[in-house]
Amino acid sequence: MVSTPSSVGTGVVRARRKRADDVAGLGRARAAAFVVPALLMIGMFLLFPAIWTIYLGMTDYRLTGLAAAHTSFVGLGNYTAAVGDKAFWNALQLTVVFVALSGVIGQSLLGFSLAWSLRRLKGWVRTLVESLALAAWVIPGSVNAFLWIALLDRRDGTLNTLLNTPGTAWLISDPMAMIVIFNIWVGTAFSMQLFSSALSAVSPSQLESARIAGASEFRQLFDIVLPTIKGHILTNTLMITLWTFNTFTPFLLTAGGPNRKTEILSVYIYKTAIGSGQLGFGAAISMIMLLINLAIALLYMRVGRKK
Amino acid sequence: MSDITIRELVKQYPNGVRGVDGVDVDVADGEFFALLGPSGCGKTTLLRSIAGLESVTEGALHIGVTDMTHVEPGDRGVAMVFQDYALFPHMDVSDNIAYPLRVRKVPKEERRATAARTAEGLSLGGLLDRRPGQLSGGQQQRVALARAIATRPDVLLLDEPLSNLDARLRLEARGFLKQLQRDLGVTTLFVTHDQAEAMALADRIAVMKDGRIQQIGTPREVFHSPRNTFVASFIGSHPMNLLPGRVSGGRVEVLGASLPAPRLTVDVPDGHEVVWGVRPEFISWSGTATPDSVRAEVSIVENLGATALVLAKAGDARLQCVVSEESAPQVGQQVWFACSVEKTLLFDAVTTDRIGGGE
Amino acid sequence: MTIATRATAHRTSRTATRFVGRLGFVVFITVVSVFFAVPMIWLVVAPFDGNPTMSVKWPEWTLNNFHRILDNPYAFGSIVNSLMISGGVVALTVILATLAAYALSRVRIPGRDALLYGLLLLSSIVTGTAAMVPTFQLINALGLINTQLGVVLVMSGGILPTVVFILKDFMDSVPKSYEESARLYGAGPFQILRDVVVPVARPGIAFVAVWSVVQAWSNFLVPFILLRDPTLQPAGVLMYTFYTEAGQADLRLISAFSLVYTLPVVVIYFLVNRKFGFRFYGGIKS
Amino acid sequence: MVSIGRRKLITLAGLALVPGALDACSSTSKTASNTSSGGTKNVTLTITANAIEGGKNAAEAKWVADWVIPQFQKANPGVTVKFEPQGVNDENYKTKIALDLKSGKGADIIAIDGIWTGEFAQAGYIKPLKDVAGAAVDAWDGWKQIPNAVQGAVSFQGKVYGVPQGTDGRVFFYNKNLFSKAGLPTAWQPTSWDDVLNAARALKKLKGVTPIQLNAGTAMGEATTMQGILPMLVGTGEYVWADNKWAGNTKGLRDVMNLYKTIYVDEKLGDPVLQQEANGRDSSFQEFAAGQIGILAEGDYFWRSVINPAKGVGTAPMADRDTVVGYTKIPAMKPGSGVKGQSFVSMSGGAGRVLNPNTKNADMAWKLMELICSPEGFAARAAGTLSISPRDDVNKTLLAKDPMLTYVSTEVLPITSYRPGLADYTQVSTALQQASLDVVTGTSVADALKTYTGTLGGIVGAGNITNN
Repeated sequence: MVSTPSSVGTGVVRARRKRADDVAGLGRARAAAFVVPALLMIGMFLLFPAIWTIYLGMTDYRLTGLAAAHTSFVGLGNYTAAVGDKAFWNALQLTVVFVALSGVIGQSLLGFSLAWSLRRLKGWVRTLVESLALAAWVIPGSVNAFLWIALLDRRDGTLNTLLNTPGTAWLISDPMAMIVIFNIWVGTAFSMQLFSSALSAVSPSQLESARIAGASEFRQLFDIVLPTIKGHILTNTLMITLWTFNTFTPFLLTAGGPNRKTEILSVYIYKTAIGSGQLGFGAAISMIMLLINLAIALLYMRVGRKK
Repeated sequence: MSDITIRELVKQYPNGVRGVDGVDVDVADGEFFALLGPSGCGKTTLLRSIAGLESVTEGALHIGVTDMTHVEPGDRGVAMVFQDYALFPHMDVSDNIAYPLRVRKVPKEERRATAARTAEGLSLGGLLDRRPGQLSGGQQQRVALARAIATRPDVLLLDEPLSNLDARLRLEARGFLKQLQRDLGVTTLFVTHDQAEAMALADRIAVMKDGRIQQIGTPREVFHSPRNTFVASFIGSHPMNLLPGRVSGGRVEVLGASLPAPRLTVDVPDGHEVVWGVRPEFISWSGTATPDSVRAEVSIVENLGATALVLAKAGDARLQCVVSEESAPQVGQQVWFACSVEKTLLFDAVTTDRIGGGE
Repeated sequence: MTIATRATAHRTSRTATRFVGRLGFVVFITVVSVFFAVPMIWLVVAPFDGNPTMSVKWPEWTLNNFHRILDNPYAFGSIVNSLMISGGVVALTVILATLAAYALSRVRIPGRDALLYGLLLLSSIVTGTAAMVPTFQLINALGLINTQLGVVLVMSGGILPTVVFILKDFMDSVPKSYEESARLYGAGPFQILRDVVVPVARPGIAFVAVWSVVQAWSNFLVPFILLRDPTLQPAGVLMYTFYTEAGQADLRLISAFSLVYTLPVVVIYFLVNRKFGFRFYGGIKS
Repeated sequence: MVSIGRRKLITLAGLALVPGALDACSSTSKTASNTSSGGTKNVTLTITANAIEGGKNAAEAKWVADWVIPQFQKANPGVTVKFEPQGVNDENYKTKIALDLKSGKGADIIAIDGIWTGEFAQAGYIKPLKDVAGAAVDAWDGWKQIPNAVQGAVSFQGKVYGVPQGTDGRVFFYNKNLFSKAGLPTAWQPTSWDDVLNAARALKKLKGVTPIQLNAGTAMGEATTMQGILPMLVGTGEYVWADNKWAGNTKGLRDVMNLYKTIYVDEKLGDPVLQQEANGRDSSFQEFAAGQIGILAEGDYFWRSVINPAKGVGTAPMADRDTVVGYTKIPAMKPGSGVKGQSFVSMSGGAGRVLNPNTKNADMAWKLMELICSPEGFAARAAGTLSISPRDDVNKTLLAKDPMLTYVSTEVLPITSYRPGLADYTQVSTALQQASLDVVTGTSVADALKTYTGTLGGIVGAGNITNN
């Protein structure tokens, strides 16, 4: 019997080594010194207001009026009020659709498709396409809103001219579709960037061997590329979900309308907090939004780890 | 003196796994020393512990007379070439080689001169302005070496130095490395999973498994006198034939035959379970029965150029032997294998330690 | 079918597939380019139109709109303010986040990932409208109302978790052997960071830097509530003042200022991209 | 990549939920009005308004900088006056000054919309003028020139919190060209809703013309309430807030909603889509200016600002405004059916200026206020853009130049109504807008009002609603 010099059961040791405790010899003390300034900053200007906001969420605090002077603690009253508010459920439902369509599906897919189709391209075409996508990403939201209002204008918007559909009020007839497309337009560049650096790390030899084995482009994609960049996909989905949940720019396009058809949570919060000055209630909704984000994040990570 | 003394070294991870589990090694000044073992055996961890990149849980490490166990890596007088070379992608070759000098605040002019001189010595003269990404694998390796030796370290550590090169280049680099080590006379430890590389390069080899040293010896010792079945099977370009048998009246019953036993170093009673081993290179065959031979049927013949590897079946067991290509048997042929008793080894079936044979 | 004809047929279908694929690719790229480009036409055309409307049309060419922007007492200063605020935010976040992300990437701190993601989630509260009052009160208590420093601090606090999060991801993929190598030659942590980690992670740092600029550049609420002197307000706030009494947009000013407001951040992006790139080096091993 | 223990995250979220007792940090202001009454050494006063040079309300900003500040500093050596311009939308401006006042800061003189008076007073952000600046307030001779109704715009519970800066009134504007094309009289005074509807029906025959624009829906925000729902409601004889109760499912509100239904759903006399556009109000201005809308309910600001043909003033300038655009009082539902038995009605808003209770120089601030509100002040202000001032004496001389503003000040203001200055109003207003939107988009009046009363109950409490 020939015993082979394989290493059964030693993989554990190797896997652990990747997490070498401290490669740069920072040491805990110095590592702490590196982290503390950022944490102080975050603690002071993020954590502190955040916790305060969470507290406000349990009061009936308002910007003006009697409740501004005599704020009282209402416990979970705002939360139960939100749960009983049709507008809240409407906003939540819209947000889920908006995030799923424009972020998770739209931006990720288009971003990946771009990264994938441009990966072997050099020269002006790539520069052009990337620059356009990135320009949309860096242009400030308030400007973007004007660009899209001009594009979708009912009277003589560019889209109506291009499609020869005079008088179509896109933002009234298909408001959700429009803000979804708008958000894809704005945000795709992030996914594109992330995926194109991820793709550059996929080993060409693996793809070669798959191609020689006769795998179609789609097979290569699913068998080799996607598993390799799984981590990037998870990062991308997490970030995009969070950002899309919080994006406020659609408000500049539709102001939540018509008839609340685009009143996503961030808009709903804005309307309650600034529009009607109900800061306590607004804070509670923000907190609910945070918890939803948390749940989604946990779900993603569970799915991501399973694959 | 830059000899290395390692005593009772343990590296335990927070999860309780011991990467290095009680290792004693002595490396002489100027010696070319290999740490050999399958992946995950702890050889790289040991090397990194010597470099100071891993903190040691127990035990002691001395370089020369200095206790280096808890000394910062930068203060050990140790240089290392990483498996991936770890050349800084944003620096050109010259800056890469001179980086250790820059850390030591050597003036720029001197740095450049040293880098140029070292590069020249490693035939990298024309490449000083290139970035690592623009170099071939062999060139990258030499740059990494140049950077490691630019500071004249006391100890040079190489982690799988040849593994990223293609087969032809690897042979070339082997010779080059050996020559360089000899010229510099620097105490050198290198890690490899390739026994041929270890055999070819090292003055002595430490074979490791599961964080422990199995055997330390010259290439000849580990080849001819492996301490246990693990070393026996790990060393050699073709794995040793290891077959179960039992001792009986000064002979070994194996493969249904009774073969002469080598000289036993331990007294064992008759009927003791053993593993009988012989290297494929030491087996000969004949088409007719001979004394002390084993009958088998040839199943595969692999042409290796000058030699051929014959795989044969004897009952349920399989045997390998390497014979001259011209005299190889045919597939399906009945053959009788025989070998000189001096070349056979006996291992205890339970402890796997060698109990007979060897030099 | 003979082997020869089958091979030919095969080849023909392969060529056909390739042609269709090629065509599909060209169509895809064209459609996507048009999709991204069309909305931007307004930004290029309307500012030069004597009477811009909410539509793209051949303009009555004029630079009058820009003259009016020049006449605006705050327009130029607001761009400078935007640059200062964004610059402050970028400097603060990138330096702090680089240090923190590096340490977090290299040293295991218990609960590190939960901490990071928890902060990331919290940042979504604070960058929203709900935390406006606490933020204002905090800056007020610190005596930083009407200072750009206050704005920079609040914005930085809000985006730091995200920047740390992204940077840590970048740092995680920087081969650790670089640092070990430098460490063996005696380089200290700061030296390693400066000589090795930062240069290698530079595309990642460039990415978060541009991201931070974009965030700071377009923020309205924070500078608006924290600053009172209009000469301190950034362009993001000024952009909202080109309205008449009833909130009607003055498109002559808005179109021209949109361009003026957008150009610097686009230029910054292109400069950074050109100088540092947005990617990793196609490393030796990554 | 991130790998987070699920448990850890939950722990973290749990931690975040712990009610932080961090509220202590709210900086209570040192309301010490150490009035340096007579001594005018190195006093700095600040004025803020939602106006900015080169942007929103530029004329006001310019007036403060070029007239108010130099005048006052000349008259009071040693005093420095500063202007903090804003120039954003009203919600944001309100938020900002509320935050300022809450933290005990803010400018000494603050311009506010009269509608905010109640909620600011309730929050303790502002105090009655007399409490801030003392006897000098009563002694001011300007009060005589300001009608009580106008003073009411910046009053709360019978106390005056600020000095009114101006007022306005709502009328029907109509396009005389379209009227003659449709065979309608160009001198038009409807006396009932039916008159208006009949005119609209006649206009409907013209191609490419929307007969009437009565603001509806949430997209137009307060413009819907102010130009649409409330002027109609007062025409039914009801107020939105009366006897400490809010109008719920009342007869008047049903009538108003039915009017919307007639206009937008049953007879298609208006453009329901425009009501939903995010910038629908701007579009309505553009369309009116382009001769595509026959009748438009708007405030006088539409005349003096939007379609003003003077260079650089209007965003939808009409060169032939004075000849083409007619204006007429809004009729009650039927003659005599309006509030107080009126046959014609209107709604007015009013801007004002308040003194910051935290001011360190109350006396001097009041002095500055007197200057701002002097006839000379309003005259100078009107040099930029003419509008109705709160002072009768000023209006008499200045408005003579503008027949429309004269009409509003003499014919409309006497019959006008004001909104209740309560914190809840904003939300009630939004609920009303929603009801009108529901009707315009096809919901039945009964259902729309059912939703409305439900929402209203959530805002003000079911016990504070009138239903009949």
